[in-house]
Amino acid sequence: MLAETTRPAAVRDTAPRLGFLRSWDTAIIIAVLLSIAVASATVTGFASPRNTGFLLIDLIPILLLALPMTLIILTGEIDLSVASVAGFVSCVFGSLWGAGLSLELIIPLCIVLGAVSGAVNGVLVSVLGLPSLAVTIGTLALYRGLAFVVLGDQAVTSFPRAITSGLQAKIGASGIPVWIIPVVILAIIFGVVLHFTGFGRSLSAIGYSEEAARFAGIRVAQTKFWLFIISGAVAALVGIWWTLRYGSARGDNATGLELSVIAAVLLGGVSIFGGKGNLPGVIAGVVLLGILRNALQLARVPEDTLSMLTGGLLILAVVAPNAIAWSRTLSRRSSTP
Amino acid sequence: MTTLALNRQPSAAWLGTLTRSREFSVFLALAILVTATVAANPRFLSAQSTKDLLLNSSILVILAVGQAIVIVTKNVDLSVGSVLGLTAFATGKIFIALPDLPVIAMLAIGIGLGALLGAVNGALIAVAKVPSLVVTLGTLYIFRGVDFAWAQGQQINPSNLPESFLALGSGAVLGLPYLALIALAVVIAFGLYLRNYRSGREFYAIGSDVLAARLYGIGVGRKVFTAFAISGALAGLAGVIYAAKYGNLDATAGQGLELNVVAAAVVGGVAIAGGVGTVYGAAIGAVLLTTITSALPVLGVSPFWQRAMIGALILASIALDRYLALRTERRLRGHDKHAG
Amino acid sequence: GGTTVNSGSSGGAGGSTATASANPDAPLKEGLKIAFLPKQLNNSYFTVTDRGGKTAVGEFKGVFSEVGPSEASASSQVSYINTLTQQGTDVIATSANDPKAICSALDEARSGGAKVVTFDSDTDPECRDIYINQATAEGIAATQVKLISEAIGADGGDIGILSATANATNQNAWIALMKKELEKPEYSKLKLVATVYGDDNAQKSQQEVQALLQQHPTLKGIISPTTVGVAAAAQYLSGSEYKGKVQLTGLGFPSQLKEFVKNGTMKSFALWDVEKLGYLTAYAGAALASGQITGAEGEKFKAGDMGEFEVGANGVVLLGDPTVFTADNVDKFNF
Amino acid sequence: MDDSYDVDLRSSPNTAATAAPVLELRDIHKSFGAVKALRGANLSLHKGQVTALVGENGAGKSTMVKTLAGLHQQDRGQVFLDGEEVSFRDPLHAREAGIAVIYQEPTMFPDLTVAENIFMGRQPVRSLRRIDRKAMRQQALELFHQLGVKIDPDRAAQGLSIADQQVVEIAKAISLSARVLIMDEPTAALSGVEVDRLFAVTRTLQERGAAVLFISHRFEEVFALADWITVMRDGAHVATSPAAGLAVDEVIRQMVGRDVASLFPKQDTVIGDVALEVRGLSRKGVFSDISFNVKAGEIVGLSGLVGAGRSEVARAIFGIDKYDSGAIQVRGKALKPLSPRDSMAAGLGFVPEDRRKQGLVMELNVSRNLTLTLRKKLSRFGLLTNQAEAQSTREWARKLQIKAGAPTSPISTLSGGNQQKVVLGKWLATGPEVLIIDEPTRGIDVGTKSEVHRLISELAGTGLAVLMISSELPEILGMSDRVLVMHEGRITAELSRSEATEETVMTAATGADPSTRETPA
Ligand SMILES: Nc1ncnc2c1ncn2[C@@H]1O[C@H](COP(=O)(O)OP(=O)(O)OP(=O)(O)O)[C@@H](O)[C@H]1O
Ligand SMILES: Nc1ncnc2c1ncn2[C@@H]1O[C@H](COP(=O)(O)OP(=O)(O)OP(=O)(O)O)[C@@H](O)[C@H]1O
Ligand SMILES: [Mg+2]
Ligand SMILES: [Mg+2]
Repeated sequence: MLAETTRPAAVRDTAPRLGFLRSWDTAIIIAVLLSIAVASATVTGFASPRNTGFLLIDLIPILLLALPMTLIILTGEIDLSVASVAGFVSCVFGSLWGAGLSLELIIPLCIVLGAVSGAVNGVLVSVLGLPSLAVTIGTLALYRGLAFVVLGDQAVTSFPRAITSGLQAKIGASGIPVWIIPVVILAIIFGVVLHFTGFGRSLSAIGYSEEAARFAGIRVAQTKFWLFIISGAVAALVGIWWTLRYGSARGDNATGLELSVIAAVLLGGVSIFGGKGNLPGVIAGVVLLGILRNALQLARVPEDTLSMLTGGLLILAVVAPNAIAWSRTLSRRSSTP
Repeated sequence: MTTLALNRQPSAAWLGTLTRSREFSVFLALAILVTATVAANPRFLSAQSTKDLLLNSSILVILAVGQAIVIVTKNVDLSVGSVLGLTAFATGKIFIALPDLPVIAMLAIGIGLGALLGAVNGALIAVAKVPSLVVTLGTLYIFRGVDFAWAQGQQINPSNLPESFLALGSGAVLGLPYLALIALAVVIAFGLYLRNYRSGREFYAIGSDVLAARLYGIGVGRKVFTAFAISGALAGLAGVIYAAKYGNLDATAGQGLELNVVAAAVVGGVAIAGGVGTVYGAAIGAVLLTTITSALPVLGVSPFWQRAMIGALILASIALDRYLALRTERRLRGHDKHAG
Repeated sequence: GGTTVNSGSSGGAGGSTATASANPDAPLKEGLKIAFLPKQLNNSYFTVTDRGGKTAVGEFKGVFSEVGPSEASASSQVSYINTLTQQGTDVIATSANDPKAICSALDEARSGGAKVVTFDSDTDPECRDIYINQATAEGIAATQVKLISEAIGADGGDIGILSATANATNQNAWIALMKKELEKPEYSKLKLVATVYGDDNAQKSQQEVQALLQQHPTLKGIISPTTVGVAAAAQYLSGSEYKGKVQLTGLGFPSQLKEFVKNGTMKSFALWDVEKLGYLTAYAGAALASGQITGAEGEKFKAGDMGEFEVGANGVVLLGDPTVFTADNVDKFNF
Repeated sequence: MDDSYDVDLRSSPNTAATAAPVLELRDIHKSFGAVKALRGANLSLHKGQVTALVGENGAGKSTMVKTLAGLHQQDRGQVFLDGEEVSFRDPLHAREAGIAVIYQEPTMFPDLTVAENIFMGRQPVRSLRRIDRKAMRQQALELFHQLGVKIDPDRAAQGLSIADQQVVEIAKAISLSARVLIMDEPTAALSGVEVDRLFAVTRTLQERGAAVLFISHRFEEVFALADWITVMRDGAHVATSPAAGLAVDEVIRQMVGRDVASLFPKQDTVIGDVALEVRGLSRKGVFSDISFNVKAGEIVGLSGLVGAGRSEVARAIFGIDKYDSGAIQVRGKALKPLSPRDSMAAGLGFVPEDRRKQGLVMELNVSRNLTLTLRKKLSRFGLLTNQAEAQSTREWARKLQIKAGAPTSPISTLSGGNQQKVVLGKWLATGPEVLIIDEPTRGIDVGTKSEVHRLISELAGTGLAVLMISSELPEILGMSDRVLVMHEGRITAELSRSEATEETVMTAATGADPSTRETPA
């Protein structure tokens, strides 16, 4: 509908393929491969099917929670309440089970409960426009409190051994837990949605500039609202998983998990300010933390060192990209006359 | 339009500003809570209980002041719990090594150590230009790890600490506990500084719009560094006080405290988005949170409900903030129409 | 706090899988890999138990290690149990953060050949070989009530209990037994008016004590059967107007409380020999791993210089009675 | 420097110019990565004189300003202050040297009061170096008085309209009583009355001996104010000549390096059915009873003073803001309130006034920005690929002649005018039936401006209905088939192309009853 102009196009085509992979994510993925290689060679007992099983099964809750957390942080928000939602759901799960309901009924109910808990965050953040950091610090306390209200000083542990050990089933002799498969499928779905759909595109735009996103017709409030609901529902899955895997529903289940999840997401190269980040990087971040922890525990590195290492990596994750960019400009400056 | 004096009565305006202020609404909540609790049990305001309330809140108040300064610059310091733990443990170790060290020197050492740890945060954030949430989440782990590695399960007992030092934790002048006086001095000093001094206002400028602050020639990096050093120093002070108050110390002191501190500041009207809030508000927020923990058992609320109620309170207070902000915005709009 | 979680549910058929037969005369093997996995590292209670364990392991020339999480949670214990399994540890000595949650990990460890001894806090009996019980719940309850009654004197009065977390099973078991004990005629003048929970957090414990005192102005005494709680309560009382007027007793470390029995805040308190608890645990593990015992009732083993112990019902071994500490004897203990 | 002109000092309008310049930049070079923003730029400012700096978008004007302000350090070249070479480390350093700057984009502390925004870092103090709030407020009031505006110094800067923000910026710069005053497009957001006041103040400062640098794309302003005109092209100095006796055409020729034809090539179009219909739209305190329509192929200009509420009406129509009552239809289909997506689906496009905050996501690249409105359109089976985005970007970059490195270049590296073209492109690509354009050429140079106008005109020719909000009267008069004028939230006039003149529009814009709007003392 526009008249073609005579001037030549000024825009060159240099769009790289796989443009969503940037340097830090590549670095993290290489770090994962390196740490697997080094640990296999130097840590006895690391490279074995049984250890693979231990390692992967411990990754499941963090990996699950990291998926919606990535999307939420990309939009510039944060959800600190996920572990409390998981704990709350775990207690409700336990009390419903104690009341004699069947799993077929309890599980959907619990997922709905998680979604509703997430929706409360969603309403406060997207409808009332409150800052999510403050809101979810509040709901972190609220849902953990409700978990204790539900079960009080009780712990429900009457889950049949068949279920609890069934969750640990492995694929043949590979040591890979069966239940990692649905988690991987879910991760792929999240990845495709984030990187190859308009919805996913809009998340970064929201994270960088909410106002501009709104002016481009993106439904900012609805998008955030749904992300919090998804986050709540996934947290409910983690609550259910936690209860059945450990065979114990109690108020303090999954306490403190939110910080591990956020640490992994940030290590994966997601900017806490929103906008920047991708899912392959995040998954690499989750796996890297898991491998390091496992390998170093096997190598009898004490807990305090592990804790310092986690902190150090986290800082490195944000400092390194800046340092690289800085050194690049330095070298460029010195190379130009 | 030739004379631009806007019609406002100074005295009424003063009162209006006060009652509209965010600090006032937190204070009101505190007053209601205390009144309700006293109605249920008059002993809640007995001399001893008042002293207890003041003592209990002093550590959180000091931490909240530091946190408020950091949040005003649009940052956050999650490492305060770990800094407190590390300095508290260091206090014990130093007293074991130097039993005759004067208390005042110990306070200075604690502040210095805390400032050093805060400076580590500040340097990383200001020099490497990385987000404070991530850096302080990292140093939360690192400082605690150092604490654990140093302590190796060791415990400091009151018998390791000098009498005069323990007296600091429970003593009082004229019914006012020393700790409350220290906390009050901290609040007033930083309150005056942030409100009435050019360099204090610069913290707000940075939090309000960091780009604009750069254009104004404000040394943003140095200022952010200072904020973290202050927060660290106050956490160090709180660590020494913690040691004096509880006497029994291990490496876990202050674990998980960071969220309470952030919550106190937020409840006190310090906006997480930066640029808004006062240390007075943060301090009242801290007192409010502590008072709730003290009042709920007195009111006979089941212990299981306590945490849930604190969560609900945080939500209520940020919702209130939002409501007040919207009201102000509407007022400004209306005002503009008159002026335009 | 080290005395909080449960002391084992009473159900279950017995501690041992009991298929292997015991050889009481088998010598203790050398070079046994024995790992202590407490509820939480850097907790002074477990620092002392593990110290006892280390002494014992040194005596029978085993390899001692101590691993554990920095925060008391069952899930991180599970990951440590997995690591220990993978390392081929012979004996896992653990204090459980959850009686059930670490069970399947322990199962896997046992099927890999490890022996499991629990101490301080038990798991379900079928998940371990032996549980070293620090003291009988009845003994603890009786001592606590007796100490507070002596401290308050003949006139009696209202008392309260400051517990740890509300879902600490062994605390709740002791509290239930204390209530029973109080029904005895000699305690007819003592009246339990409230139980509060300080969550094993110093500040919360102090605030709960304050609330307790405000609500019950006539309160004469407090029992706090948890180390963190009793230390925090003593610290508060010693600096308040209640010092000497409200009596305090509980389960606490001599090192933490000697200040307070000397300055008159409290008259006496109790605790078992924590170091010996670890010592006995290590020997029990070694006896299991060497085939001396299987964990069946009636089996006997020798625990170094502590002498001989017998396995009771459900695979429980009893350490002995708690020690009572007063201003006179408190300096003799180094934990 | 192909067509440089020798500076003829003798023909200077003011004898003071023969004196050495207060501030002089010589042969400045500055690159941002691969972009050479400045390559041999010169500039000199003289005591008591106004120098205007003109040039196309991206010529490097703002970069010069930022170098002067100490915000950028030049790669090569020298800066002289009173004949001595200096190098400004940071903005504070430059300010201490007596240089006050009004940046192109207002820089505010939204949470602080207006007074504090003006005096940050220089607040008046009393005993113990405490801030004297009363004095600060008083001084702010005096500044506003000087500028003839009414802004409460104690209100938060948050929520100030762009125009008011610009006024605060000006007050701030004046308050420095600097020797050198630099204004980077201070008038872009201002309308006639405010511009006049700004000029009055500038002349006062000039009389007091300040050297002034004035940047604007509006030639009538440049010629009204400047003693000297410096032209830049592609980062280099082209010419410096006395304003007196210089012809506009000559300046334009120097700027673009060729002759530019008609500025407003409005084409005649066939006007069709009503495309956008607004009925009784009201929002308390902002606008009331707004009714009008725009027909296919028609350009309706919406004029008025800054703050009249034009942008608010546009935002309400598109669904960004709420409204209390009224109805909006696009091609007979009612729009859901508060739903930009619904408006888009109905065929409405909206180019907002604040390019950097509303029009673009500054951190994303050109391609992502251009295709942000096309997420649905470019998807195949719900999936979106970089290839599809890049292709669409190249197509629109060609159509609009966007000068950018690559589709993946960050949008922030484009000059203002090219950024504006991206915003236009992102909406044109949705194939709208009605396009609302708020300040289409704000901060855009003549060359680009006439291109944008030609574009809009052509679009109308294809049957697009255009509602164009503009504070520039020539733009309104030149482009519109019909002109609506707003005053204080109401439409006060509807004028046909032939009725619309500077006079009729301004009368309506200042209100039917002149007594409602007071004039400054
Ligand atoms: N920070 C930066 N990084 C990269 N490129 C930049 C940066 N700032 C400016 N540029 C580039 O330098 C050139 C000059 O920009 P500048 O803003 O000085 O132009 P201008 O003359 O002020 O244009 P306008 O009239 O649109 O404001 C442009 O090509 C611009 O894209
Ligand atoms: N965020 C806000 N808070 C308070 N008042 C506002 C806000 N935005 C706009 N206003 C007021 O609404 C009215 C109209 O706004 P605005 O200045 O955007 O109108 P306009 O005619 O579009 O002007 P222009 O587009 O030229 O800047 C003004 O009185 C303005 O002060
Ligand atoms: Mg410019
Ligand atoms: Mg406008």
